[in-house]
Amino acid sequence: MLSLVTFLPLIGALVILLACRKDGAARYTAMIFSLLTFLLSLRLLSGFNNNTAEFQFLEVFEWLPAYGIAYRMGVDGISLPFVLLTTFLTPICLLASWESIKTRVAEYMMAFLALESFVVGVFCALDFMLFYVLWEAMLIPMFLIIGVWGGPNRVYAALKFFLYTLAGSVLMLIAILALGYAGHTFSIPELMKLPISFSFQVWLFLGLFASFAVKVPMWPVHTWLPDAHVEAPTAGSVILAGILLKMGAYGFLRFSLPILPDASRFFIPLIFGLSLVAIVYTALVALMQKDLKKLVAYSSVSHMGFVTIGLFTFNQQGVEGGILQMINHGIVAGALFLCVGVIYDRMHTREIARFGGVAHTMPVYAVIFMLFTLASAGLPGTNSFVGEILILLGAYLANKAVAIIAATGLVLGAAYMLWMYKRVVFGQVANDEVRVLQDLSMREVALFVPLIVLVFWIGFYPDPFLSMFHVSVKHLLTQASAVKIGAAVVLAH
Amino acid sequence: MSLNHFLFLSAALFTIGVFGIFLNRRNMIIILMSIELILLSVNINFVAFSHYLGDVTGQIFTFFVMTVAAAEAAIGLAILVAFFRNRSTIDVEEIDSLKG
Amino acid sequence: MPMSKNLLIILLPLVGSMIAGFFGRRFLGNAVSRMVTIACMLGALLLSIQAFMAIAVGDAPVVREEILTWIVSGNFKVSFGILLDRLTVVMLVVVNGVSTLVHIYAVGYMHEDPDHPRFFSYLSFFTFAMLMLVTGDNFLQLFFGWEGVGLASYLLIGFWFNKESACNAAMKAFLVNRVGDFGFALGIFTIFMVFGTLDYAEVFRLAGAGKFPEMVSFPLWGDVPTITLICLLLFIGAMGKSAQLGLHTWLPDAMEGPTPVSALIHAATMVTAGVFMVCRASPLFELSSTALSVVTFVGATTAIFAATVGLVQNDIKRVIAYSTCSQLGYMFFAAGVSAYPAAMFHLFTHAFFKALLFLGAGAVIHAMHHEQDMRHMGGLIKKIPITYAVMMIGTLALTGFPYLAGFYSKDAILESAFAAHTTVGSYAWVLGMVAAILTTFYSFRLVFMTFHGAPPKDSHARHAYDHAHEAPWSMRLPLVVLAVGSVLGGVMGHGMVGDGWFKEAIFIAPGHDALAHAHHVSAWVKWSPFGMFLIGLTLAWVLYVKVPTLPAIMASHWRNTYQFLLNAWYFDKLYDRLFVQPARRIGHGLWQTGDVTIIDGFGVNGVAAVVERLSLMLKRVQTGYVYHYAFAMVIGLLVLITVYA
Amino acid sequence: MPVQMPDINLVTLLPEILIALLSLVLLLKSAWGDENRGGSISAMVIAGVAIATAITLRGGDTTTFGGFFINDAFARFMKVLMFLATGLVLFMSQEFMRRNKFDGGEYQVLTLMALLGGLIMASAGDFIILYLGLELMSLSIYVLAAFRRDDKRSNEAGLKYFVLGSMASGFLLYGISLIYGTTGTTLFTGVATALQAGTGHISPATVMGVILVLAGMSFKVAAAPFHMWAPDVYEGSPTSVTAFMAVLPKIAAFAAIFRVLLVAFPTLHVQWNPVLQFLAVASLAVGAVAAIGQTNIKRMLAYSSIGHVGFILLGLTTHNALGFQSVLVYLAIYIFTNVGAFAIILLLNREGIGDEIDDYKGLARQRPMLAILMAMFMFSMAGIPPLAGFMGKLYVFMAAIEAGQFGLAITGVLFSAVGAFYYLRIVKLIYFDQPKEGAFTMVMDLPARAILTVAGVIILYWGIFPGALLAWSAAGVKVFL
Amino acid sequence: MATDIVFYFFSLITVFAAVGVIASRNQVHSVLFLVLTFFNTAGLFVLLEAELLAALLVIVYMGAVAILFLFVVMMLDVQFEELRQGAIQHLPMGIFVGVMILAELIVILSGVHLDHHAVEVTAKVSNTLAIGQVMFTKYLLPFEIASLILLVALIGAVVLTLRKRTGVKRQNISKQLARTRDEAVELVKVTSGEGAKP
Repeated sequence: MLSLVTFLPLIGALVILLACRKDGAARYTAMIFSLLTFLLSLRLLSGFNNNTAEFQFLEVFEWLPAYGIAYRMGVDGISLPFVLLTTFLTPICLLASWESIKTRVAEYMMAFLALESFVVGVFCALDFMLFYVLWEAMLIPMFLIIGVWGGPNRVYAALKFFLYTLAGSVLMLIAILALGYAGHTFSIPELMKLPISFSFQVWLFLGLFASFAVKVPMWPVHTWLPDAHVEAPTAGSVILAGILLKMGAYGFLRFSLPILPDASRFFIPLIFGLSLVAIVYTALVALMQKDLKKLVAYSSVSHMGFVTIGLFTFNQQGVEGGILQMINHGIVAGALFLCVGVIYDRMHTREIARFGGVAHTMPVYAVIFMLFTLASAGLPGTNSFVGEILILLGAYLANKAVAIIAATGLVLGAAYMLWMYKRVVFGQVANDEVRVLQDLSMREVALFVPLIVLVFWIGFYPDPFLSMFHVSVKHLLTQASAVKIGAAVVLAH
Repeated sequence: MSLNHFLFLSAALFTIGVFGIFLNRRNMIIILMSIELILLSVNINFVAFSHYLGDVTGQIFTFFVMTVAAAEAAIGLAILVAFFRNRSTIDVEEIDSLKG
Repeated sequence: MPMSKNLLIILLPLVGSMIAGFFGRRFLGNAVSRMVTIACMLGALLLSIQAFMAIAVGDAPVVREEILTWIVSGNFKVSFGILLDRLTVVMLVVVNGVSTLVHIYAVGYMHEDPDHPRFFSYLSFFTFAMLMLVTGDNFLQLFFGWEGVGLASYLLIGFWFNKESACNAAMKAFLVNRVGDFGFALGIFTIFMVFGTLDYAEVFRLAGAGKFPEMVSFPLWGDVPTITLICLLLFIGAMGKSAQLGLHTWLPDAMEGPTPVSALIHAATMVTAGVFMVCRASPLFELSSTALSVVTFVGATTAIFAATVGLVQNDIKRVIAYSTCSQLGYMFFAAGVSAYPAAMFHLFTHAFFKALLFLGAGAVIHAMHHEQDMRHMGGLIKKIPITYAVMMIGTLALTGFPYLAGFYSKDAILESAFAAHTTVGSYAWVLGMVAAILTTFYSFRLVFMTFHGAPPKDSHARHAYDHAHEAPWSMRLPLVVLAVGSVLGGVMGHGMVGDGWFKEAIFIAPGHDALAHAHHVSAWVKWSPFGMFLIGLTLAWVLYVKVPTLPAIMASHWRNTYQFLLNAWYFDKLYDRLFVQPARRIGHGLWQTGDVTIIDGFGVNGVAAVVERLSLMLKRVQTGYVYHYAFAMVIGLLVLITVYA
Repeated sequence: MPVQMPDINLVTLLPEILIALLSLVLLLKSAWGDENRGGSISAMVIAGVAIATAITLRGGDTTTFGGFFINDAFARFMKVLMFLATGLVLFMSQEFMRRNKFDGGEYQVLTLMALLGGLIMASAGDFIILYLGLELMSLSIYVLAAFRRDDKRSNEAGLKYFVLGSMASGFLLYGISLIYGTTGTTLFTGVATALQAGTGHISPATVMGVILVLAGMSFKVAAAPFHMWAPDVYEGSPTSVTAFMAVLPKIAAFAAIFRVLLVAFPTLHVQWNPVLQFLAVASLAVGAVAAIGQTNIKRMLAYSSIGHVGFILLGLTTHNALGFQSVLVYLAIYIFTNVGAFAIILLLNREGIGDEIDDYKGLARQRPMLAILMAMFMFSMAGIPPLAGFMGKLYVFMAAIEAGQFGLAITGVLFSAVGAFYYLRIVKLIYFDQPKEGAFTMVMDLPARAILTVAGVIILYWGIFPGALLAWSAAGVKVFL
Repeated sequence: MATDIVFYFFSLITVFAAVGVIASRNQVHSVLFLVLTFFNTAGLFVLLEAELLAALLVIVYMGAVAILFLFVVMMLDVQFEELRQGAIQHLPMGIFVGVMILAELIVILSGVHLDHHAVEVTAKVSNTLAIGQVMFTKYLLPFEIASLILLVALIGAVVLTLRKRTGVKRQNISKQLARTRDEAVELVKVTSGEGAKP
């Protein structure tokens, strides 16, 4: 079942490669496969048992038995939401690229489907090596998506994205290998039980941190993100902000906290410090951006700062808030990039100064954009509010000063979002280009409707989402607060 | 006259051979000859060791080295001749179209 | 999810808002959109009056309903709920009443604006958020409504998004409120941390039982008394929402919005949310004298500050806005001396006369073709007498003319402050007295400048004057209703300040009996506000009717003072210098220096450049000369032998 | 003194004999045959190599000539790799050879001779055999490099390769002479016995001998700092030869390094391991950094191969089973990625597209499948999963971790990240840039299709299911444990 | 003692001649110095009782290799006067490295003592016999490989240097031998008085 969800998109990509290279056919094939994947993932949801922290839908096959590497798949309450988010966002992304991608459509669709496969795989993998393989594999389609269908400076952005992430990942590889060697297995559930000496934990943590921090991205290794976002095509930005960034934070949840609890606790100040810097620093930077996408990109960094704080609060509220906020950010930032894409498709510019008075010509768009702007600012009733309030509450319980500084991000976040919105949407009609803008087409509205529904659903009734991971988070917290140093494993040599 | 004397002699020849390769700035043929010198120094080594070990292997080895040296000289000179036909020079400093 | 009548009170405005918002523009059209929202509002109003009758008049028990589980995480459990006690029902009536009237009023006022569905949708949405705020049974729902009304306020202030100034004002309102909400949120967190719940009843029970740690640590302060910390943090939120000194700067700017909005949000309802919250949290505030003192001090200072600024403003709405600010100060210092009922009472009466004043001002503006500068008005009494009449009633009610609404409530406040017999109480009383003079002065200044004197001179204004006419019935009706309320509100609501009228909704600690004592203060204290009224009236009359040239002379004579007041004590400039500019500069600096130069320049691209340079170096080493290669090999060999053999 | 015949078991030598006979037959055929005989010669060569491969695969562990010649699992592994490399390269360069008039037969003979030399090196149990095998291989390749005798660059490549190669042979020989002198024998096992007997004191001359031998071998695999010939020679040689010399000598030399170090000098592990580490790190650095500035794709691949050699050496330095295995795995994968990449270079060469990297601009627009394959080879070389190149690197790193060499492992991964840049640059050119008018219209013939398909499938298959390869390589290194 | 003198004699000349090879201004002199080096080395080999190798050195090396060099030097028409320029500026570095190599070699080689292998002279057989006994038995395999190497050298030399020049008359023996009467002889009917027409 899990394998099917994971590899169905890849099969779709193969089908396109072999059978449907025509633009239209490729579009529809990709769409059908992504929707099928989404439906399958919903089946996953319906079969999921909320009341246990065990991994479910387990699949284990031999892979490289000599080294304890196997094809292990499974989800728990922490990974399932991300799987769903991915399968949910991909059709939307494909729909968003329906008209804006005109060249090499088949390849684009293939890249996207492959990306979906790898990302879903990352979230389902229960073997550290499998995880790493998929984690790295995902770089390839994303590299191509940015580089082939991106903006004018796409080459720089694509290379920066690839090398930045790769540099982080290879250090993680060393940590993974060391861990696997120490535990004689790469099975994640097994490694969670592995006692590890403190100093070894610290080194492993740093190795993993190198990769996750780049991916999240945490300050100061965030600078690939604005470039990548600005240059990527709209759907690329959506998937980048919506899902890829979550992989880093997911890594912290899945590996750092349960496998290296002592080191995780030891590094709380580091994470908090960097996250706080990220929140405030990038919020201020976002304030001054002249490019719409860059602004949203920087806002992503700031928001992900909240997430990392939440994850390292080591209490139920913070961690659950962190997870929920990742989903929220996936929805909201994705939607914001779609919003930017909508007017970019029409005016081929993202420079804020070129807009103004869009509300006059695109009222429906203005409303939708407003909605996501406010959701991004964390207004109650929207999903982000629930996430942020839980994170901040968790942080407050863990460390008041952190919560206080982080909360300033709420003010700054509202400031840059509203200012941006004002400059783009409000005011007099800025120029003739704005004057002739067409409001959203039905296709574009259809893009946003599911996102809007989720924004309010989670905003008002987040219980179905939260209860998906209550038990898993509780289990995670017991793991994370355990002291593993006791029976230490010392590396050979 | 001990083993070490021969070894020192061979070392000197080896050094001169190496020296001839990297110090020669003009003539390719000299470089080929330097290679012969290096092989000669090796031969001296083998024969000397063979003598002082009372073991014939060293001499056999020398025999093969000589064979190979002859083959090497032939091929080296052949390449050189081919090169000369194209470039009309065997100046070492002009063999630099491939670099960077 | 039980669908009770009470739930309907909250949902009806939302339904109206959504219908108008989603379908108004495309399908329903202006008229139907208006009708729908107004009908919903009327329904909500009737239901809330029914609830008021049942609970406040009929002595029915407090209603508590849980609607929907909201957020559950670990031991953190919050639901949407409805709590109807006397405090709430008073607010319900005020909110729904004023809102309904404003809806009706807006039909006429917004006549020329094509965008009715949106406007009415916003108005109804605001009402919904406000109702969420007042009916909530826990702090987080309060916060929900709190931010919701902020949003509505943002939307409504920026309704005319064509105007740059309106957009800026909207943004400012939202952001300044966010600053307040920042504190408020921290307060909520502290409550949860201390009590483990956000439910009012539970929190107040535990607080009353003293089941909480005496002190909690707080960054930079060290150990702080728990309740004081909570109350102060909550109060920061109240300061933002209720435009108290320091966080008041958004309110005057908010006048950029349509006038009905000002009446509804920035006079009668939203801005009073802070007062409501303090009253609601009285069981906590009562436990911290420090917090109460701060509330008193801030309230009193705001009262006098806003009044002084109001003296010199020329924009008709700004005058009323500063007046609102000042009156809110009154309410706060009432609450600060534990006279919560008095604060609520003033809130109640203030809703009538301030809404009246705003709507009246709206009628004036409407008559003058959207002219708001009082210097371009005058002599309107002849053109719009009815408006003049209701404005006069409102002014008198505000200034505390005997037996009108404001007289009762303001007196109750000032007497409570006097009777508190504390230092801050006295401070508040003195400032309140002075502010009363100023209030009367600027209120009548407004009336005199607008309605009395000679018609405006300059041609544009003259033209407007010539065509001035009374407002349509849809605008007049609410004015009249509010005027009646302004006259009778005091008498009707006087019971509120009676002993324990609010029952368990408001808790007053033993010993904090300022209000009880207020009934027994000596006569001079009771009547001195009226004296203040007379002083103020006289001054206004002298300056603006008798010798109209005098203000200009005074303004040029005390130039600095005048400018200081005109610029509202330079708060905006200060904030601009202190926060806005630095934030932008720092932001730019971090971006260009931090990200571009340091991280990317030295870090990422720096590494890349170094590698590239190395690569070029290796390229240069690769000369193509055989002897160089041989030399490299020999050197390599030499190194290996030297090091390893 | 009676004449003693050594044990001679020609079955052990069967593949080598076959190749030698084949080359002699070809030589005669080319001398007397008619002008147009390219097709039949190629067919014969490929058939012969196939048969030799089959024989090799079925061989058992035997030695002959008194331990001079060893046929064990390791030798068979290496030999199969060499057969594969030679066969694939010859198969794919048929068109190139036709075009350049290489199909007279001498070219194939020399290729087979080089292969034979490599085979002998892999089986050598004695320094004399090793040296002769090495020279047989090297001399053949010197000639091949200069084979386009009317091309100045080809001549120059041959000359440089020859001069420096001979000097390296000199180093090697000098080293062997010292080893012989201090141990009294040239047999690997004999050397090991002698060194074991004289425990305690290790003569510096022996160590120097080992280092000199290593230096000579390093030249053959192009490990820094003995690498400088590689870029020039790769660039100048005919592309088919470049493809050949990028794979065959490396396999043979690594086979020899394995035998020498692990059979003859296991006791000197402490002495030679740092040398290997030095070579490994230097190669990694040079390979990763220097490739960045290149504009010629053959040159770039030369630097890339230097980097790969660094990884392979890294696997060797770990000195554990996993590490040895990783060397074999890496080599196997290296062959297929390299063959694939060169196949594409040769293919594009048909329509006169030069060797400049910029010539690959926009390949994806005209030839999407070709572009996907090229990108796969590049990503594989960069070590991005799920391609085989990743598995190779993974095993190297796993071995390094197992050996506790975190420093080396981290150095390795960092250089692999740096190195990824220039592979990405090619992908970038292929995918992101616009093609020139009318570019990439060349004809794909069957060999090109076949080779590319095989390489692509193998790269992908080994990236996902490396199990068989691993088992095979594990059997291969069992000899040394 | 006498052998010592002989040793020093040969070795000094060897070193001198080797230096001459690389330092000589004239290429022909270089080759001749090379011959001298070989010759003296042959003498040293005799001293080491390797008579066969000494003979081979003289016959093969001097007779074939050195002459090959000489032949090529003569064939390639290189101006002598422009050689040997510009090497001087790199000389110090070169000399330094050379000295370093030599020093290290000497330091390490001086530690070589063969005390564990006693020099035993068993049943004194001639050097040639000893080599002959193993060359085609024990060392059969290397011998065969060496033959292949020579074959490669042969092929290589031919491939690289043999040119079929067009426009040059050359003898083709097989063609000559395969000539038939029909193609060689043309019968022409000659009418008297007119002569044979071309």
